[in-house]
Amino acid sequence: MNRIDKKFKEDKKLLSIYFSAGHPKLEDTLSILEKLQSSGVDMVEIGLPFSDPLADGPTIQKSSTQALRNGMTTQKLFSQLENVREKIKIPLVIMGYLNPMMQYGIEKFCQNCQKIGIDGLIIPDLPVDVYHENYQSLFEKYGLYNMFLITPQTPESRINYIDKVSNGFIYMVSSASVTGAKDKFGSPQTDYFNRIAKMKLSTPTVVGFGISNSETYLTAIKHSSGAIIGSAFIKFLEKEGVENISSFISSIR
Amino acid sequence: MNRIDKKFKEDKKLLSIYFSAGHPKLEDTLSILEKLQSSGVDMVEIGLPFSDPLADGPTIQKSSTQALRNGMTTQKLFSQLENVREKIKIPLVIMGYLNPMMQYGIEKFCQNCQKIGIDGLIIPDLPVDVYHENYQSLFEKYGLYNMFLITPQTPESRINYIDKVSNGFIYMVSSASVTGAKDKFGSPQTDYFNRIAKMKLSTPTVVGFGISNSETYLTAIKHSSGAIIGSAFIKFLEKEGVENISSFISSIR
Amino acid sequence: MNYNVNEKGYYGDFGGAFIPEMLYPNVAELRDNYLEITGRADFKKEFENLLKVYVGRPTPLYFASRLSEKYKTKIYLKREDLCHTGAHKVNNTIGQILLAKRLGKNRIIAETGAGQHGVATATVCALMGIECIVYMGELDIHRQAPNVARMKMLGAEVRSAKSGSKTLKDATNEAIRDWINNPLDTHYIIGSVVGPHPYPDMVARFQSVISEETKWQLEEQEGRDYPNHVIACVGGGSNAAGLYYHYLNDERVNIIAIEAAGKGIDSGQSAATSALGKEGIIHGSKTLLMQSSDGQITEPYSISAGLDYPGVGPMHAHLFRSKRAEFISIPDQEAMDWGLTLSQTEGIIPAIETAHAFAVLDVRKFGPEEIIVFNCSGRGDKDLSTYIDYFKL
Amino acid sequence: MNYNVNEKGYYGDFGGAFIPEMLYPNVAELRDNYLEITGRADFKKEFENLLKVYVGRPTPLYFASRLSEKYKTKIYLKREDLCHTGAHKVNNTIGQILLAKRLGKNRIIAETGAGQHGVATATVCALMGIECIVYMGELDIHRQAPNVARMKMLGAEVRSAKSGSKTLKDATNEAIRDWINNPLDTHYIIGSVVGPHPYPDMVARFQSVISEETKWQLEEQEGRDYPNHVIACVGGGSNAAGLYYHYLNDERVNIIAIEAAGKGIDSGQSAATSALGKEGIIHGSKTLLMQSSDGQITEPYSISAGLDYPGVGPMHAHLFRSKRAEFISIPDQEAMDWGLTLSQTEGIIPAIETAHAFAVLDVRKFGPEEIIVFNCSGRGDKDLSTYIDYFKL
Ligand SMILES: Cc1ncc(COP(=O)(O)O)c(C=O)c1O
Ligand SMILES: Cc1ncc(COP(=O)(O)O)c(C=O)c1O
Repeated sequence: MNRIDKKFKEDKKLLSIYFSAGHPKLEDTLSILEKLQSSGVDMVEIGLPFSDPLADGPTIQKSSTQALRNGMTTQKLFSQLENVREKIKIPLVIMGYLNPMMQYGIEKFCQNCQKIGIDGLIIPDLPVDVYHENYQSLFEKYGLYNMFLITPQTPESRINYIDKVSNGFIYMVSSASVTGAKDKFGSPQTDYFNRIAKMKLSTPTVVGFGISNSETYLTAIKHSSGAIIGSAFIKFLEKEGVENISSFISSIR
Repeated sequence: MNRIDKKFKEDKKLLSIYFSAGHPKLEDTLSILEKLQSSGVDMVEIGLPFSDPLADGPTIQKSSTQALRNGMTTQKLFSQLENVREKIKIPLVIMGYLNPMMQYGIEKFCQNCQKIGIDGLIIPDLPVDVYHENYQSLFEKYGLYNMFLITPQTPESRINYIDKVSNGFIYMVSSASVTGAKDKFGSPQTDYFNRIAKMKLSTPTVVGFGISNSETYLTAIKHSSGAIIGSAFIKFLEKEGVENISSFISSIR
Repeated sequence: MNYNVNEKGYYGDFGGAFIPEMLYPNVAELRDNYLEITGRADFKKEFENLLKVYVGRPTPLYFASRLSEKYKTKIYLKREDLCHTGAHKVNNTIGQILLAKRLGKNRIIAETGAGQHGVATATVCALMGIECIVYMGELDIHRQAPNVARMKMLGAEVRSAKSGSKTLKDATNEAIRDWINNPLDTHYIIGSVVGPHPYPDMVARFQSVISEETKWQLEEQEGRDYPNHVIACVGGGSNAAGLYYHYLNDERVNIIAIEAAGKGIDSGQSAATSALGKEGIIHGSKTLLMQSSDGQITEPYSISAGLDYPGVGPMHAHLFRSKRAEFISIPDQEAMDWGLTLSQTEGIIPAIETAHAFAVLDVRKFGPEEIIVFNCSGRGDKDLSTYIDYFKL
Repeated sequence: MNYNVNEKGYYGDFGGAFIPEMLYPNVAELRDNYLEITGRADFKKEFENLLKVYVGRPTPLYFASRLSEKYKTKIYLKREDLCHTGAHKVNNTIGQILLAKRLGKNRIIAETGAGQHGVATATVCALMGIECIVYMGELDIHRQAPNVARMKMLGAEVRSAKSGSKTLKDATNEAIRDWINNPLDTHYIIGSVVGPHPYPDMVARFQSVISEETKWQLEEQEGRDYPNHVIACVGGGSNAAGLYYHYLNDERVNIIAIEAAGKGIDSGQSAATSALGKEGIIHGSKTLLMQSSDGQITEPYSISAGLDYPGVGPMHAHLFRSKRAEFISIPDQEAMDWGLTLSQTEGIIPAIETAHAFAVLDVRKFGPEEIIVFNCSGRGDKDLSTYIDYFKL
């Protein structure tokens, strides 16, 4: 059973963390993963940096640019992760844009993910329809889950379609926006979380985008299976460093 | 008999000098006239300065502008010349553009000229046809001659027409150009002087534009009744001052 | 009354050819040939074809709906700003270059204020492979830098006129001096309906394509070929002459001419010739001009380089004197504001010259059923830095 | 082979809509409605009328006689430089603003490189009274200052994109982010045949008026409605798409696309996508793009702000891959020289983008009986300071 599914079987709300691989320092990837696991984080999205991350806000853009400057590449990330499963047991997801994966070769990319022990991918610019038609069988061949996003504007019919194609979880974007930390969720967000909860999808939902603190985390998990923190974590990393990660996690829950 | 006609009756070639009234100093007009007369100059063109002297080269433009800055006006010039005939016996011609005369009132202008003892006018932007039709009788009423220009491009028929309308003299522009001093005349000029001489016009011709020294003066008068010096004289005045005028005149002839 | 030129080159009391004898052969050559040459079939064909395929004529007659709504009247814009090079000026330079070629000239001179006429002249010279020298006042060279750059790109030589106010009047003096010095091979392309006869009539005829098109375009859009008002800014008056031309003797059409008041008519810094001018001679033409009591020509002022000319063409002097046209003068500030208003209401950035015309909408009332045609004489690209500085955008 | 888009939004292997889910509703709304809306009679009428009375269409098809003589072939220029705002870009913005209005949008965003698309967007927004925000690379804001000034005059807000190469690619990223953040009220007017389906097809259709006119204009002038070659510069590829459109499936017509080689294809400073690009995803479209072996998008370089885009539209990728079109790349220097040559031979100062296309005349031979149509995509006013500095005029 895929580690992601196993995780959702546990009777608790998930806390997942996103960071850009290669940032702040090129070789931070493994130590960040270790700190996250030891702080009790349930899942990690490892960002494969891209030159033109058009779904991301300024914080993730900046960390991606820095990672590329530090020398991060697809091959480099795979080498860093080669033996990751010796120590890291929580589900690992690679989140990245389609183009670097295409250049690497989608099949070779999937193959490597499987070898390393990656559980799934999030590719913001790979629409569900294209995935469904062209890539699903390939992903499945290598035991990789592919997770899709939904937003407050996603029509119900499409949510149902995504629910059908999805495995792992559905990434519920908190509001129509690029990534970036928010202080609070208002009623439009909670209404939306509620609405989706009432749809009783077969795939668990995890809220992402705009989660920055314990308040937004708690609102998010009230109506979903978990939450993903990205920009707020990256900002913390830049300021407080890898060694203090556990204090960030404990501030959330 | 008009002083101009009388002058041409004398058996000698004419030397005529142009200067801008009010330049170098506002009150120089009379002393310049006296110096010119005492140096043996035969006739003087007194320039009535104009803001936009479009037939004039840089030297006369500059002297006009300076004269206007010094405060020269039509009325001022008439006051300066009020008693000019007490001392000055040589022919005096006022040379100016039409617009200031129009503003003064053409008839009043002619009247004043007569009173003072001005012998004629040269108005570069009053074409012979317009003069003939609209102004000739007025000028004649006040005993004023009006002199016209011809150039190397003036057609023979038009030269004959000008000859008919003219009195005093015909102002033979040395080459197609605005005013300004030249060092030498080439064969185009001498051919042209010759051509006009052969036409045996009833009005005497005087060469102007580009006469600057004894050489150009001598070439000019070989085929005409005289010559007018403007820019070269003004340049001299600016450099050497009113008191030395006689040395300029003696350098010419 | 007839408002066209008469056979002697006069519009009523105004016009004629008050030129130094040195220019006589050149001007006479033009006067004796312009009607014959421009009447030839081959000339007409080449002229009309270039206007079409090169200049981009017909220019649209555009119904400005947002502006019309705002001012509760029917406003059309004759889009001369869409002409190649960006203003009406090129209609005239195309005509004159074809004429110059037929007169065997191989050197062209021009004066320019806003630079539009200089660019239009440099353009047709490049098109024909003819040498081109443009005189431009030193001040204008600075305030219309983009047009100076364009002339240079087009291979023209730009000569700075440093006398007087260092603007259009002085550039014109310099061009005339050049012509005097080069009487045989050179044609002087004057850029407006000014100068000695036959220039005012010749330029007006070349620009008359504006009202010629307006007539059939109005017919198409309004079912009648004349408006209630034709409105244009007047520097020398060529864009205005072009728009008025076919309506001059049509009394159903009211003619409105807009002059530049600069810092105000009584400020001593203005170019409102009809308000301040008296009869006189400028650049070879008897007309109205701003001058001192002593007959010295005033150095005019306007924020717009194409309007700060101390005279107007003799046709306009006559339209003013005979009361055929209403003359209104608009200060810098209102003109500038209208540059912004037209940009933001209709998406058209006008030349500052052109912007003056539109300001009439705040000054004079028009009825809801009245049809107004504005001459949108040029685009504002040349004026961007003036606008930006003025509005601190 | 058919070179038009297929029903799935692909040109051969290229195209599609590789967009974040956040954009799905917006893009789907467009995709599901653009053909229906643009097919409505009222849309067509308004579109065609604005192209005529506001943009100034048809633009002339000008036979360049001096150039033709020099190169011993028959050269026509499709004069998109005469369009209102000075380039072909406005054909598309007129179309999209009418579409946006019918979709009930009240806020417009756009990206711009040379600023021409930004100006064209700001213009139609002013015309319709709709809020407008234009994203522009910080570098381009400096090198195309006149167009920044125009956008401000037109009331648009210009936002500086400071990431990456600070040029068109980055401005596009910013615009996409804005759209993600404002999915309901905002329409994104993309300025070229790039981006997710239906943009490439939609923009190509709006620009297809160029070849539609070329057909009847050639028929009028040459007695046949197709040339031997159609030639255009390719940034994203919209002016090229417009010129090729009605000839895509006409094998008698050879298609030539000109890209910017910058400082040379092998210099590392270039924008020659077909020569250097590989298949990939940029701005929501599968196409050819310049990228590192790791799939990071290259920061492109060209002296011309409108050509330094690291991709091309999917139609062009397909034309290249299928060998339907010849692709040629022209370095900065040749393009600049041609800016001057066209100015001084035909009196037309082209945009630097446009100048690239003409340089093909020095690179490839054409027969004396061959008819070539160049897309004269824009005028050079925006580039004057680059020209002046480059040539030290
Ligand atoms: C756009 C524009 N409009 C008007 C004028 C004024 O000239 P005219 O009165 O001859 O039309 C100019 C002069 O340069 C101009 O460039
Ligand atoms: C004049 C001109 N031509 C060409 C282009 C390139 O764009 P496209 O390839 O979409 O026509 C631009 C872009 O700004 C432009 O301004």
